[in-house]
Amino acid sequence: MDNLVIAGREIALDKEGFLRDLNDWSPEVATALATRENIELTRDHWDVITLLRDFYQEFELSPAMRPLVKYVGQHLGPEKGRSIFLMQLFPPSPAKIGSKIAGLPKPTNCL
Amino acid sequence: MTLHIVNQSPLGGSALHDCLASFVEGDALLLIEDAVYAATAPTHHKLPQDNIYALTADAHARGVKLAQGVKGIDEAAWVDLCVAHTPIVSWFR
Amino acid sequence: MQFTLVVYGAPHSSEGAATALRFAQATLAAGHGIYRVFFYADGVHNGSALAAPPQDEQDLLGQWQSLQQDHALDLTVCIAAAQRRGLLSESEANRLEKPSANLAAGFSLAGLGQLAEAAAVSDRLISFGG
Amino acid sequence: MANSILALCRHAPYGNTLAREGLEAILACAAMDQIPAVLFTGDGVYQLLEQDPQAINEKSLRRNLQAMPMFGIEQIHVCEKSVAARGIATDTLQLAGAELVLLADTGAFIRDFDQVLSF
Repeated sequence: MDNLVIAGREIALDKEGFLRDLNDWSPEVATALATRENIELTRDHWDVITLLRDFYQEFELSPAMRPLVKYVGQHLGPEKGRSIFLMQLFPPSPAKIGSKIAGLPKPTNCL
Repeated sequence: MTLHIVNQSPLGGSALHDCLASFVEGDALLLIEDAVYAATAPTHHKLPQDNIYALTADAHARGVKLAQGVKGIDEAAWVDLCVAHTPIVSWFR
Repeated sequence: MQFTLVVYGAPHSSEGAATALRFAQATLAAGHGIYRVFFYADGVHNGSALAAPPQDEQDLLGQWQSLQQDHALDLTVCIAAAQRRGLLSESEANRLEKPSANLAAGFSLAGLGQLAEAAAVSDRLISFGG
Repeated sequence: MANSILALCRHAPYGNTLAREGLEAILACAAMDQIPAVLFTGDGVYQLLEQDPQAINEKSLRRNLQAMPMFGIEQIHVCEKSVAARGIATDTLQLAGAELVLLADTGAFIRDFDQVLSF
């Protein structure tokens, strides 16, 4: 897979477009990763990306769909704590695509 | 009624101890693998009085003679025990 | 009655894998069904195609495979536990950019959801410790 | 009706992988809407103590455990005797967001379930 080039620096991606080194993540990197998924990041996207990173900080886990929905609901209100909201932001698989853009570890294909 | 299955030697770890702490009258206990060593001296290891089984193949393999009160069974009888009990709890390591 | 077996022991390392195999054979001989055998933790090594035990020792892999063929057994290896320990199918090796695959024929990789589902629907679940 | 499932956790964290892989299985069940009851007994109660495994290059299992309420597991059962036998003060066992229920009789608790997953 092609690497990203951000401000003249090359950022390595794996075959599926996940960061090889999670320390490479920055908001600019997130924007570039989103573009590769044909997603233009809005305020709502950024709110969820921030929560994804908070979730990882708090629990040291990349969230599956169910806990992500609950976590978003707790922090952004019940209107947004719904699968459909996340599905619209990060189709077709919000936990996976969201984790990729937020620079979290690649899910183990398990949850 | 629960079927408890232990596979660790009685003093080799806490499996048997932990199991007995959750054993209720009417439950069954099956000793397999290294746990069959407990079947040589059931009272010494404070095994319950009733419904104590040991896998004969595992006991034979180790030269263990089952003391009175411990019933030796084969794999087919083990399957029957599983059919007759729920849940089945394994205590290992 | 439908049984699910969960295997935690690596073959030729702890006895649990061999005990599970004997139990599986007895279960089928008694006319019961096996809904799934789920290999977890070190048990994932049971699915390695590369095991080569000496000829005068039992061939656990071969026995699982012939049981699988005779009874169309569902032999599922937990994908997350397998990845950690280096047990990969062709497609996983490709996806994870690893040099080779070693998942034996007759076994399949799947997520822990398969354990949850088997626990929810089978009549009996029995674990074989490693 | 789907079976009721109990996850029995009786291994300490870090020494072997069962504690972590057990938790992964518990979370997977919950993610599939098969929410299991969870019982910590034996050395498993050590999973609930404060941990700082950075120096051994491990992720914190206790942090992972705290995700259980997010997966819909809001009650955690703990064997009272196991806690006492290890000289642990019960008030040091806390898991944010979850209610800890101390059990005096684990045997009576266990026999109400259809299936038990042991970790």
